[in-house]
Amino acid sequence: MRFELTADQRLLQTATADYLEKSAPLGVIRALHDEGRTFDRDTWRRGAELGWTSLVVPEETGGGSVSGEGVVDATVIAEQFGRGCAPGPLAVVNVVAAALAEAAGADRHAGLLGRLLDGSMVAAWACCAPGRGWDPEAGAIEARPDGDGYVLDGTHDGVEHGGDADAFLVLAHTPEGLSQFVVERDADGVSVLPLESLDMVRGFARVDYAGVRVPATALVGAAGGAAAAVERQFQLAVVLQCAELVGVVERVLEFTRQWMFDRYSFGRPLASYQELKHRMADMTLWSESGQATMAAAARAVQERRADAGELVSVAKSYLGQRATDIIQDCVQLHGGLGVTWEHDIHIYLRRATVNRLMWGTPSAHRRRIADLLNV
Amino acid sequence: MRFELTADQRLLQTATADYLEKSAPLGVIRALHDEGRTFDRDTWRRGAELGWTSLVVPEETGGGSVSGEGVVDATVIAEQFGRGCAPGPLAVVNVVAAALAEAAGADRHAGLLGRLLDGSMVAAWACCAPGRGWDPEAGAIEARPDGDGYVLDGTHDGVEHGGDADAFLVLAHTPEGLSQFVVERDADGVSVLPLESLDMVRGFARVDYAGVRVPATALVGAAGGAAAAVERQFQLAVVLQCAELVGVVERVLEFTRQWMFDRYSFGRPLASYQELKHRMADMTLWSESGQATMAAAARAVQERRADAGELVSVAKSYLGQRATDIIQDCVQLHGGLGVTWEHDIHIYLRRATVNRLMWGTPSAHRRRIADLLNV
Amino acid sequence: MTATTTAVSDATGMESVDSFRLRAREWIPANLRRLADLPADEGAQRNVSSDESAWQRARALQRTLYEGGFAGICYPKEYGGLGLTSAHQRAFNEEVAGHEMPMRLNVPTFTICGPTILDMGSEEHKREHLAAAIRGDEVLVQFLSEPGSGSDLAGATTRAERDGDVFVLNGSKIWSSGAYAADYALCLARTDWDAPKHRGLTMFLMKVHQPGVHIERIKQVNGGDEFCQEFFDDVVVPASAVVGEVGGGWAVASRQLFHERNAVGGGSPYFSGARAEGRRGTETDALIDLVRRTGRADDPYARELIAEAHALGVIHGHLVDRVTAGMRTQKMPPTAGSLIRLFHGESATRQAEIALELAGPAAAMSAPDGPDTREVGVSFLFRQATQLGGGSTEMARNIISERILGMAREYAADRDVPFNQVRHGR
Amino acid sequence: MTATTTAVSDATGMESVDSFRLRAREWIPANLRRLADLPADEGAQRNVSSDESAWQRARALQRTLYEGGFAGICYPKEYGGLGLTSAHQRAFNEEVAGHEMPMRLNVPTFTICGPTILDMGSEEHKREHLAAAIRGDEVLVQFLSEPGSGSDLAGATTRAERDGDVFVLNGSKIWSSGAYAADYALCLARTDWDAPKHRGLTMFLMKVHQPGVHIERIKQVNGGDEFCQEFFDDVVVPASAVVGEVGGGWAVASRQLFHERNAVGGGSPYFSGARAEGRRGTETDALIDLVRRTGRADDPYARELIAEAHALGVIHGHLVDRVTAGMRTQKMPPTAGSLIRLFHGESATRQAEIALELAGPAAAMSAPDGPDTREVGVSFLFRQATQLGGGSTEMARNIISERILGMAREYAADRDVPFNQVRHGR
Repeated sequence: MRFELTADQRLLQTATADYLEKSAPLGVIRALHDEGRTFDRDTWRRGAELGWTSLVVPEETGGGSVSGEGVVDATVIAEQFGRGCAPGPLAVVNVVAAALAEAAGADRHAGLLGRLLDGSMVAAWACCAPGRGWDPEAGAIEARPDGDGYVLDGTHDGVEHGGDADAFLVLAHTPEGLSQFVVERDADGVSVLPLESLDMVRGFARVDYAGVRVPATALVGAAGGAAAAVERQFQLAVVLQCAELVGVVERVLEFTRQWMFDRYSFGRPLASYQELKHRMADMTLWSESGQATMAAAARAVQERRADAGELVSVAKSYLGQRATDIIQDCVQLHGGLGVTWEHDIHIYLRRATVNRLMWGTPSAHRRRIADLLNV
Repeated sequence: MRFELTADQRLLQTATADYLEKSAPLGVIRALHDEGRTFDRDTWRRGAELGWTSLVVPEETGGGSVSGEGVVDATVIAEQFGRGCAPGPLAVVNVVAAALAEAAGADRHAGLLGRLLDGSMVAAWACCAPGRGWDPEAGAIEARPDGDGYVLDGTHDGVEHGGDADAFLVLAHTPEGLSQFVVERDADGVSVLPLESLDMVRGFARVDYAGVRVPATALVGAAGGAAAAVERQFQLAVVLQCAELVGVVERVLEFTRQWMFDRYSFGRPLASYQELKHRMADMTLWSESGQATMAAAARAVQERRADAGELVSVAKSYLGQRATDIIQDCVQLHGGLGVTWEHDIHIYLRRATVNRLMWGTPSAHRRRIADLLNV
Repeated sequence: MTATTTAVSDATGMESVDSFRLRAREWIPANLRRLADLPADEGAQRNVSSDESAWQRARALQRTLYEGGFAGICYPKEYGGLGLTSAHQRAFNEEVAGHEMPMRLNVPTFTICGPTILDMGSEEHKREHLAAAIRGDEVLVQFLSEPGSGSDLAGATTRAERDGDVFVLNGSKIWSSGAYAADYALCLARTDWDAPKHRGLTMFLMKVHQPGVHIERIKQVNGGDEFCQEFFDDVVVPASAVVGEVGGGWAVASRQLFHERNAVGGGSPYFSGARAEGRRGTETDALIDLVRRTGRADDPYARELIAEAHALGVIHGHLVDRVTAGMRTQKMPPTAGSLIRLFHGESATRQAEIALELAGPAAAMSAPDGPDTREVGVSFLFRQATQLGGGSTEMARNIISERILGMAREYAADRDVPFNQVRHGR
Repeated sequence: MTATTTAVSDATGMESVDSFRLRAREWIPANLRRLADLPADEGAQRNVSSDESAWQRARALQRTLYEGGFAGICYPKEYGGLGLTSAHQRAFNEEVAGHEMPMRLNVPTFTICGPTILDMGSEEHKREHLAAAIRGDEVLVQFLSEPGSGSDLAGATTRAERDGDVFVLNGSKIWSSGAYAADYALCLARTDWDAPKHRGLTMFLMKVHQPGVHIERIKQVNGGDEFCQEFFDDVVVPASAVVGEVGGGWAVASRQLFHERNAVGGGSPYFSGARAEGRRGTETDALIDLVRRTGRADDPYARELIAEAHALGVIHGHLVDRVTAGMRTQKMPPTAGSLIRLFHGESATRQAEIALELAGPAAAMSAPDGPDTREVGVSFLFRQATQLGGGSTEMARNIISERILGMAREYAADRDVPFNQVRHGR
């Protein structure tokens, strides 16, 4: 539960929760999965009308938060996505939209930005080297200047919702340094291979660039000047992921607690067994601590504070581990049912596991913290 | 509890237990600590008569096991040492005695060996670089050939019972490679600094060698040929340490279990609380597993099997961690009393903690396992 | 075809372990295929395959073993076995490593149902069903758990009503592994609703496929669908199917649980085939492959994780040896199998966690053209199964604290209460 | 000497936080020594020192704060405090970081005993004792635990018998921190042995040093000897010392426990001085120093451990903020302080483990001529104190599951039973 939301934020929260419950209950998610689909475009478009895509984009470029604190607003949405294991490219569209809106010369990309904001298009952020986690230096492909443009060669892996993207924000090295380009899905030389995902509906893809020619106007911001923006985008992706984990855990603990009251063993409800009670106490503590650290990280990212990078990694290193710890123990409390396909808990466990692994594992974030502390 | 001891081994076990109970109960250990002493020479000498020093030394060089399996016999003693947190240089004297007895040209050191076996002298193994754990390459000091002997320069740290030793088995590099020398405590250039120990009575020392001249006859085995002997000595030290940990844990679990039956809270014995019962179940499992893996390691060392190094590290990586886990949780079960000086449990915790840290931490042993697995 | 090496027997007429081992060493390569030579998709070795043909293959393999004189090694001769010792079985298990075996018949047929029938069944049950199982003609299954009762197996509400020479069963059972492919089941049902719960139960050795039995397969998170749920609608079972006494079903179930703990923990003498514990198994090699693939083989943290996972496997083997010896010499009570069961659950869970950690992002996805790295993630999703199947680790901790350490029994609201007055949840 | 900056007040007459902060910022450096400037052996800042002079120093510092107008910030004006809010206290705590403060007066005097007297004491208790404490004239202590009862505080067997205008106390209390240096104690005693245990208790605010009170100090594993055990032999206490009602002592003790949970967890508004949680504290720096000394600063495993320890400290601060906000807005129950208490115990334990792991062999010994690396080992030996002092983590888990999650209360064999019929162990 979030304690200090404004009235507008509560409205956003309720509207999102209601809409997700109606448009994408777990049955719909199972159906999408069975059909090999990741999300429904119409549902997404109407979500965009609720504000899903525009919160972290300034008003002057077509966005708008509900509270003046767009990052915090976005975490409110992400938490609801977590509660429902909702389908849809929430994190990546927000990250790319923020990147386009905040870059110098943003009007070059006003068209794409507008269509991201209204939900009619989807973009993904392609930034990881094959088989590797988050590491922007290693993840940047090669962009070779050629005439008045660039030629891109290389491969990105683990591109979140890459299979659905109409365009990519592509991390690349130009001679000037770390840079980002907008590359259309349909550009010559781009090939996209959807991967089989552990999540029910959150897709990942491999994107290959074989001599992809882009004009200089495809640059997002200045050539070679992307490092700070990339760090900012990463922080945003991680904090949204953490908010989603908070929602996942909250929901799983809710129904597990209820189960413990309803289920009897040896003539007593599970909720009367001290050892199980203590485990629930621990899990409640971890959940509350996770909420606390996610909220602190969101505020730091919102305020672009110097310690935002550290706090985001603190939150992810904790939540990435604790979320799966909690859900696995809730599986255990459900007994054999907990490992069946029919029971919903695995849908939450999938989402939490994927979130643990992507955008930096807990271990990777601990290493980032050590770096930031100058150990 | 050990299941498959021979009648002779059971006799050795009982004799040692009885003698330790009489000669070195915890009150005596507290008194030794208050006086700044590590052990009593007379007690040790009589212990030697029970076989404490001679089990891993072949009969032809003055030793003798009780079962034909000297290493296993020695772990029976070490376990009893653990049960009583007993004083005395058990591991190091056995290691040095074995090293002297097994080296080529052993009769060069027959005098020292004899006095180790009869308990009238004590020797320590000096082999670790200051501030570092087990790493024979880094731990070997320099031995420079000089005339018909060598000159030793350097420092060893963490020398177990170094403050009590009449002689040292010193690990050194000669131009031929890894070598070992016997160096008298009183030799010119040797200085010994006793360190303040975390254990009540197990002392450690720093040994400095400033141009210490030794004859070639001080060599144990051939110059440059010590690597295999050093590995064997290490295995022996670790397996004795593991056996001691097994004894420590067994004893602590015994009195903690009794405490849980005797102590009432809210009108019920602690032993009736499910959460505490389950913790005792876990600790019992860890203790049993520790006993199992120690016994397997002891047998492998006894039989000089190729996997002895791996099994010793498996045992230490497990017991080093689990022993302190168990005792700390037993401290918790004792409540406030558990952190008082008056309660005996800290004496066991000290021994277990020191054993966790010395002769390779659990982490260091995991790295050894990975090396042995050729990861 | 029997082995040509001559059996060497001791004074009691029992063949020595060494002789038996040598005969096995000769017979195995001539009669069993090497696992390395199996087609990759056959999967007969892996218990997850629910293919009907895999069951047929297992029966055929069992028949081969029987004909070769290597089936039912620890079962008495009078019931179709060889009447040898666990040392013989161990020797065989060592020799057969790397060869195709009917692994899926170990649990529950040979390690749980068989020994229970041996302990508690009638002479007729033993002669008929044990021999058939050893020949590969019969597969057994447990109808023990119920949808509403979880760990509380004695809380069964499946109803068996006497009607002359027969009983009529109604109710439902769940978590019966491989029921669809089995022939006979040990089924626990309530015959007396006025007695306290443990005293109103009866065990039946019933035919699985018969009128009134409907079987549904349960899909699991890892894609497996070995587990089944059965629905009984006026199923007729003869009185001769009662195992032990009417009203004495809990005594039979307790033996089942005892054998199950041993089986799950790896301490059963009736388990035939190579064991993974205690040796550098495929698990460690798989982890090493994984870090090489992800380029982390030099990372000290990754190396420590591999060593930890490996050590747990090695220690598992040591613990099995210790507990087996402890029970054999009666220095440990028969409930000590719970120690092995608990270690197994805890270590398998930790190993799944370590594999996930080592795989990193690769565990979240697989490319159609690459290795199935997502498999590590799927194993992680399914990991609690190792703490649930064969009795939960919670029950193991209860048993260890209460039966081994002698601590107070947990309060049971249904103790000594007529069963029809006990409260139930969902 | 008061600050020269003028106080700026709001409409209600309360000074604004910013104004208060600015005054503090000016006053602190002029009146309090910087910790960095203290002689190393003074140790007044560290609560482990049991030197009588450390207590005298704390009283003197409290007097300085009082004279400067920065004492009892959240205590009501009528009892000698400033009547300000927790936001003021927080601002002061931030400003005073790095300066010498009477830290040992926080627990229990200001964060536990004071608030309990405020909640439950008579007007006379409040006027007399709170004001004296805020002036630095009085140190308070808790006489709550007993040798035989552990976490079961309501199981007290110290006896108080009415004799006209006085009560006569016999029995023993334990774990009273700093009792030897304290002036008054909140002492829980049994006045009715026929009532069930919670209903027969009475709380007394008694003089510590008086005839019949014998105090022994308890040496702890880390060398500290702050904790005491008291023995009462016909100690005479006036009836006016009763806090709350005769027979209503458990209500008073419950408030004490509530305040204690907040204090231990770091959520008390009465805590004055810099908090370690939520900032890169000296703990993280100490770990970094440690790995540099042992040459492991580049080891990824060591680096992860440091990050983990650091993260726990940071998250502790976040949790305190969240729970404080939750309780303030009544979205969390008052028992939510148990969450903070539990986090503190668990994280401090883990941090002690990490420090040991990072120190390695260095934690087992210290050279007389080097840094005291053995100190890390000693902290490890003492680490469970963080899971015991101020209510065990087991009790915190009971409270969280029962009071926050609404799960069934643990069975208590002594509930509703006349206390003289309850079974006791040792």
